[in-house]
Amino acid sequence: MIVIFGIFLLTLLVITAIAIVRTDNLFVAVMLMGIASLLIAGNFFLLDAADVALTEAAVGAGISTVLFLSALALTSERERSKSSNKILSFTVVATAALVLIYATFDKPRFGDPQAPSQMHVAPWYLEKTPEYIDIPNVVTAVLGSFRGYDTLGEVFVVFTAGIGVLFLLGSGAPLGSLPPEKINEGLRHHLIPRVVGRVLIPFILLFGLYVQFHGEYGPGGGFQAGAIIAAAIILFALLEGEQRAMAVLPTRLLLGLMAFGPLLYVAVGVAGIVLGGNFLDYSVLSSDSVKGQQLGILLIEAGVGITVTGVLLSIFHAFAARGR
Amino acid sequence: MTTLVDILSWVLLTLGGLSVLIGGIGALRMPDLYTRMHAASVTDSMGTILVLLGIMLQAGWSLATIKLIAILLFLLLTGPTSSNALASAALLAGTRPFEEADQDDNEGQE
Amino acid sequence: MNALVAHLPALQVVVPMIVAPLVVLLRPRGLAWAACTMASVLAFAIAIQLVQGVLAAGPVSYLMGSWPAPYGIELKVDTLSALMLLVVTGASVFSLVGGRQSLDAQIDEGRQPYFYAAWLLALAGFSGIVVAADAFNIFVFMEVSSLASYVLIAGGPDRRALPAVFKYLIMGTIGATFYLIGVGLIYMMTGTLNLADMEVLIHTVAAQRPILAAAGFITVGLALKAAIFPLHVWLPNAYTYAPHMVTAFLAACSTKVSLYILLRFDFFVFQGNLEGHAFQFAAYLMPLAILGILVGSAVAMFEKNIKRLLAFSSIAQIGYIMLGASFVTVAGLTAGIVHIFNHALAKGALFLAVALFATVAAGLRLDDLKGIARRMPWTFGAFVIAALSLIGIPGTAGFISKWYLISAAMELGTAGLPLVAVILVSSLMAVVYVWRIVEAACFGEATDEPTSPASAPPMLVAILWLAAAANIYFGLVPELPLTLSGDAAAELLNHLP
Amino acid sequence: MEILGLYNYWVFAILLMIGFYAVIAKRNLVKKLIGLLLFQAAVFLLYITMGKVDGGTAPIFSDGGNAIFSNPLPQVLILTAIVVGISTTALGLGIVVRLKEEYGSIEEHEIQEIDEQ
Amino acid sequence: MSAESTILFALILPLAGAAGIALAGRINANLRETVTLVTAGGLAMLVWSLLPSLLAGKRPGVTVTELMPGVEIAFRVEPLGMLFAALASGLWIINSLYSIGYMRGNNEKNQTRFYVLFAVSLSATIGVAFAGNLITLFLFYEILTLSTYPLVAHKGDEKTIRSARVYLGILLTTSIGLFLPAIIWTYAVAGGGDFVPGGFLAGHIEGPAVGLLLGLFVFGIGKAAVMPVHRWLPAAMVAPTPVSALLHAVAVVKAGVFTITKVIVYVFGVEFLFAEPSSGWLLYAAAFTIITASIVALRQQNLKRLLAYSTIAQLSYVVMAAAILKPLAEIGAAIHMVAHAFGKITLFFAAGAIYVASKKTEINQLKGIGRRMPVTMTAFTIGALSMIGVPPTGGFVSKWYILAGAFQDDNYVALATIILSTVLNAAYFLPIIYMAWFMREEDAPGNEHGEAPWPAVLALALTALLTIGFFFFHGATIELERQVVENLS
Repeated sequence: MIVIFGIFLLTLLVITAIAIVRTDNLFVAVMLMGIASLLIAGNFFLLDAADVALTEAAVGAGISTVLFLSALALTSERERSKSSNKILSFTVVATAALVLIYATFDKPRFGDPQAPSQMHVAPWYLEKTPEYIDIPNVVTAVLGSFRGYDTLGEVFVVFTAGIGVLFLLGSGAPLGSLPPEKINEGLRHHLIPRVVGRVLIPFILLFGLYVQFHGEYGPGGGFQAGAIIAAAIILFALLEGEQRAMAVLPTRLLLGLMAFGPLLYVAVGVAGIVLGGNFLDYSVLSSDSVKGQQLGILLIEAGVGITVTGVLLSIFHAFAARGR
Repeated sequence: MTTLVDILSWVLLTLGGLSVLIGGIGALRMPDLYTRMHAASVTDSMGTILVLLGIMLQAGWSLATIKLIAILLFLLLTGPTSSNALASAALLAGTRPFEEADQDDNEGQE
Repeated sequence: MNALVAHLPALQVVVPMIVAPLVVLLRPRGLAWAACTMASVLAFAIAIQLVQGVLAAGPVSYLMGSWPAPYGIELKVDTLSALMLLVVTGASVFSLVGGRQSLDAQIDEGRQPYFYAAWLLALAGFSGIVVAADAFNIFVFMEVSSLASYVLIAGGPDRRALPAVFKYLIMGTIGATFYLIGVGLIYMMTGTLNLADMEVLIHTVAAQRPILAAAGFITVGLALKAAIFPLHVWLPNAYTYAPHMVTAFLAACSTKVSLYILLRFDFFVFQGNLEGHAFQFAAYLMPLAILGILVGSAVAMFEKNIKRLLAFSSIAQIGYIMLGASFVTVAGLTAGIVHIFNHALAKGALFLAVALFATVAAGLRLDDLKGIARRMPWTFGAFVIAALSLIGIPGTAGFISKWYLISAAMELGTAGLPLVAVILVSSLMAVVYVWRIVEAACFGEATDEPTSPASAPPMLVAILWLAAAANIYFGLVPELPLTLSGDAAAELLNHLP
Repeated sequence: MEILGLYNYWVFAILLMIGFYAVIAKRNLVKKLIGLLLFQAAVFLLYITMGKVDGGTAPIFSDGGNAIFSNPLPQVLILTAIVVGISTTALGLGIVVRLKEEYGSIEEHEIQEIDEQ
Repeated sequence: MSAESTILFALILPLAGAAGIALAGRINANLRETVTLVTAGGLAMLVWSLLPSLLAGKRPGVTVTELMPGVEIAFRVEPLGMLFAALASGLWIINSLYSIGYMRGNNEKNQTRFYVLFAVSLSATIGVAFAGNLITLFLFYEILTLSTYPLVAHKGDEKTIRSARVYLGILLTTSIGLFLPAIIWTYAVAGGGDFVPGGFLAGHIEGPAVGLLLGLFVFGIGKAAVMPVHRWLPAAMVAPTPVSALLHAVAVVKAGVFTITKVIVYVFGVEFLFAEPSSGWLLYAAAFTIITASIVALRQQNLKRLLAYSTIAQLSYVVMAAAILKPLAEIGAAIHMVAHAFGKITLFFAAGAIYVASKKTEINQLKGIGRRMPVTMTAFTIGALSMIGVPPTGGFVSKWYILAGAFQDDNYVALATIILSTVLNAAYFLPIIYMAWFMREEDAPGNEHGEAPWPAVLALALTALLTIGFFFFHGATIELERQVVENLS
């Protein structure tokens, strides 16, 4: 049953991908890309990667689509030129693929519990997580603590992207500086979406917080939560007009969030040093090392969430401001 | 009892799947956007409701059911809203409803 | 203080990371610059500390979150990484301290906080790569540094910076993704991400195909990022249209960091594990290196724009480094690694000088530079010194690497003679392209009066002369880079049982 | 189950090729970025596939007491990789917007032509 | 002050002088030229003060720094280098004197740059002379090339720059392309490059390789202008006359032949080369250069070009003498450097003086010029005679020793070459002298001119006297140089 479902998803995925490359309408391509992300997410779910599936859905289908659309609104919807130097491209791509196929000859059997990748470090995580950190979600444990340094880097990648977009596009005109006719009304005159949106947005925010703080127990964590919360506020901006959204979260504040998240994360790491451990060593945060670990993970997840929310909203505003 | 529930749920699931299929076919076959949306709405109203009900019966009384109910509520809220937004957007964009007379130029309309 | 010494490897990365978000919030003019400079000076100090530590007590290892390797992430600083840290942080300090005015002129004030934050993130990224001992962690910091570099380059005043940086972004991401595929394949076969652990475990892997494929993907991906010859297309424009100080900074360290990863993987992970690795290394990389040297120099000989000219010469110099490595001998590796250091010195100084020219000259085409030597004799003097170092005239740092490269080639016996010829020919090409600049600057009559009355910032001149002096100093007293690179080369080759 | 595994690898290879092709061959910058996303998504698939264990479940301890878990590590890596990918895309889109403003085009060759004159 | 510190001071003084000149140039010309002369004098005193200890058989040396294991920057004074240094530093005084007259006479531009670089190139020359090993020598050899390039290109117009490019191109190409590999090869086989009396390559390398290595050296040292790497010398004729004097007499070409002699004596070792047949070609190459250059000189109309080709020929005298590989010949080589320096500098000063006074550059314009510029032409005559080798001039002494060396080895090729070239020299110098003195000046006396400015005249008179003087008082030089070869034969 699972097998059929998986094959079904994957086939759809390939078809979608081909369609994406073939269409010359970028709008359609972006939409299809969102669908492809959903399909991949579903596939990840089949492969027991709940967290990844959630993230892929939130990012691929949600955030990246929004970003692409707001970019397309500023550029153009049609792809004017056909692809160039096909032969060269094909040869390059084919070589890469051939190398991969060559590689797959010796690869271990799919799902083989004896495969080296399952034998070496992975069991250690599964075995030690209850002892050292004692939270159900091993992914969160590895992400937050065992490989917390990678996550720190990830946060800074997001941060870099944020300041990059702000550097390129500017952080948008501050509130009130615009003439009234420029004010973006959003869908304020369309009753139904507005009412429904008002009903929904609180729930979405709630769900975001749930994902944020439930990350230790189920799928989820700072990044997904940040994406969801940002999505809620973007929805608000679409419905009520950007200015109101900015009134709620002014750009300076967003900038503050953007900077505060990484700082919080690094601060937790430095606290480890100050309290006599290594960098990012949460055990020393509390007298009981397990409690310390949990506290640390909670804090850094908060840092991640704040960063992502701030960055995504700043990017959205930067794009939107460019449209005026 | 359980068999009864099973049968019932299977019936619901099948009906749901059927209406999803119909909705899909309609979305492909209908001549213009509005009619297509009309057909598609079968999917996200009828189809979803039936399927979710069917799954609920499978799940019995548990946390899953609560979640399913929540999902159902949200779908019932969002589905019509999005259709409405889409339709009004199309109207703003100047897409005219379909008439026999100008079938040809509306053929290719997506 | 002593308590902190143990944490230096982490602090090397963390210090710029802490300052970067703060910089974003700094509005008042110049404050961002000051904070950024302070941070990189601090990083430089840490790097020096680490170098001393490594020379005194051998490699330093650091366990992130005090989780044991390979389960947690390990940082390791050996002589090679110490040398790289010196180059990276040094380049940042030099370009920042000297570059204030030049950057003020090229980046408008409102955007400066973001710019300096990006600068610090690039610094953090490079340092992070250099100290990391974990394959995936290298990927993460590679992305931090890459994204930051894109931002920095996009800061260029000329709109042509944008297509250049977009190309860089595409190719850089492809490179990073290739690297990711390679790491994935290795992980599939070994189940670890820690480099040292990988090396041990790859021995035990019976099936070599995925490992070979991984080697291919990693090499190609990093070659893309390091602009090794056929994959260099992103580099010239990126360097040409970036802000001058960014060019100075990146030219000194960015591609070299990718080369550094390449060396690490090829010698620590693959070498001794793949059959005929040395042969493959020589067979595939040496021709590319030679082509890169010749083509890069040849194009540079005919370039009109001085920044492009120097960019192409960079491609040739990267070829030297690869050539040295592709000998797979201690002498060759020493030559390659010491050239990483020396070329950073020379190129950095050259681009600093270019920045100074830009403050006075109308443009950066050779015609715009006519008679610049009379207008700014001091800058020009330093420029010539650095250029001689680039050519490899004795008494300059460049000569040391050339000398080692040639004697390494001679070690190969008769097979080495063609290589010696290549090196000498390319040196002569370097003479040609350098001398085109010198002639234009010395004897060309200034076509137009200085369009910008702005005078050269004295601080930058001072820094430039410091760099030029370093070129001379390390040409006459090269113990430090030689010891470091010699040890590193020995370590790279002989660490296997 | 094995068939699904093989199929996963095939799809990984195919997706990789499609995305990579789009990146190289397409001259529309937005299309290039979309191709880049596909390209990376393929790699994600590779990682997640290698982490699957027969009869395993998501590595989350539950009262159910299922002893077999799939490998958490690749999932962690991919979580990070996804974030990195979206960040790169965001930056790329920012550059595209600026390009459109400066050159009035988002087609690679058109921009080149504008620069050449 | 100890000999070691003297060596270092001799290197630093010209540089300090250069800085001083640069500063003084901001103030005024007189001060600048005073500084120049003072520096030159000081340098000469420093260098000559080393002479006694050398004659006493000492070999003072100093190591500055170690570049790489076995590769040092080191200095060691020995008779050959001492001779060269003494010559260069001495002639610098006279040359500066002359420069002042010349540069003012044609009020050239960028005079400060000129004097600064002149000082720098002198420092480089001293470095070459006192170098204790191949790398040090190479280092200063390159500095000399680079610092003289702007001097050659002084005028700065298109044509000049093109010629200057030839100058730099050939010298750098040969040095980096051939000289450097030769050096690295030497270090590779012998594990070091310190100059040792009697050479150190014996036993490290044999067979045809010796000839090849020798070839790399000889043609790599482009400054010696052994054909076919002589093209830069005529090209450099575009330079102002004092620079030509510097190139031909004081520093550059002398550095070339000096280096070759030094390599033959202190790297290969005379006996080693003599025993090694594959090195014989050098003699023939030198002989060929002598004859060809002399024949080319015959057909020159421009005075300075003629002098240039004569220089090429005379340089190969030194190379050939060294290549005869006999003690007397080595001495001949050494003192021919001196003799030729005196003679050739006189000739160039004269040519320059003529140019300054009358703007004449072609030979056929010189008819009857002797009456207008008697002192200059007398000096010119003396220089020419020295080139030919007529007593009582320095040229005779050196030729005598070279011939003697050739007889030691019954080397008939060398003998024939010398005799033939002497005839040729006479054939292209005597007509000029004849024209100058005995023919009547034909062009209407449109430009009434007398002698050049007095410093120039004084300078060339001095060098002419030196040329004569060297004929009578060359004992000290012989004494010094005998030490070079006393350990052989």
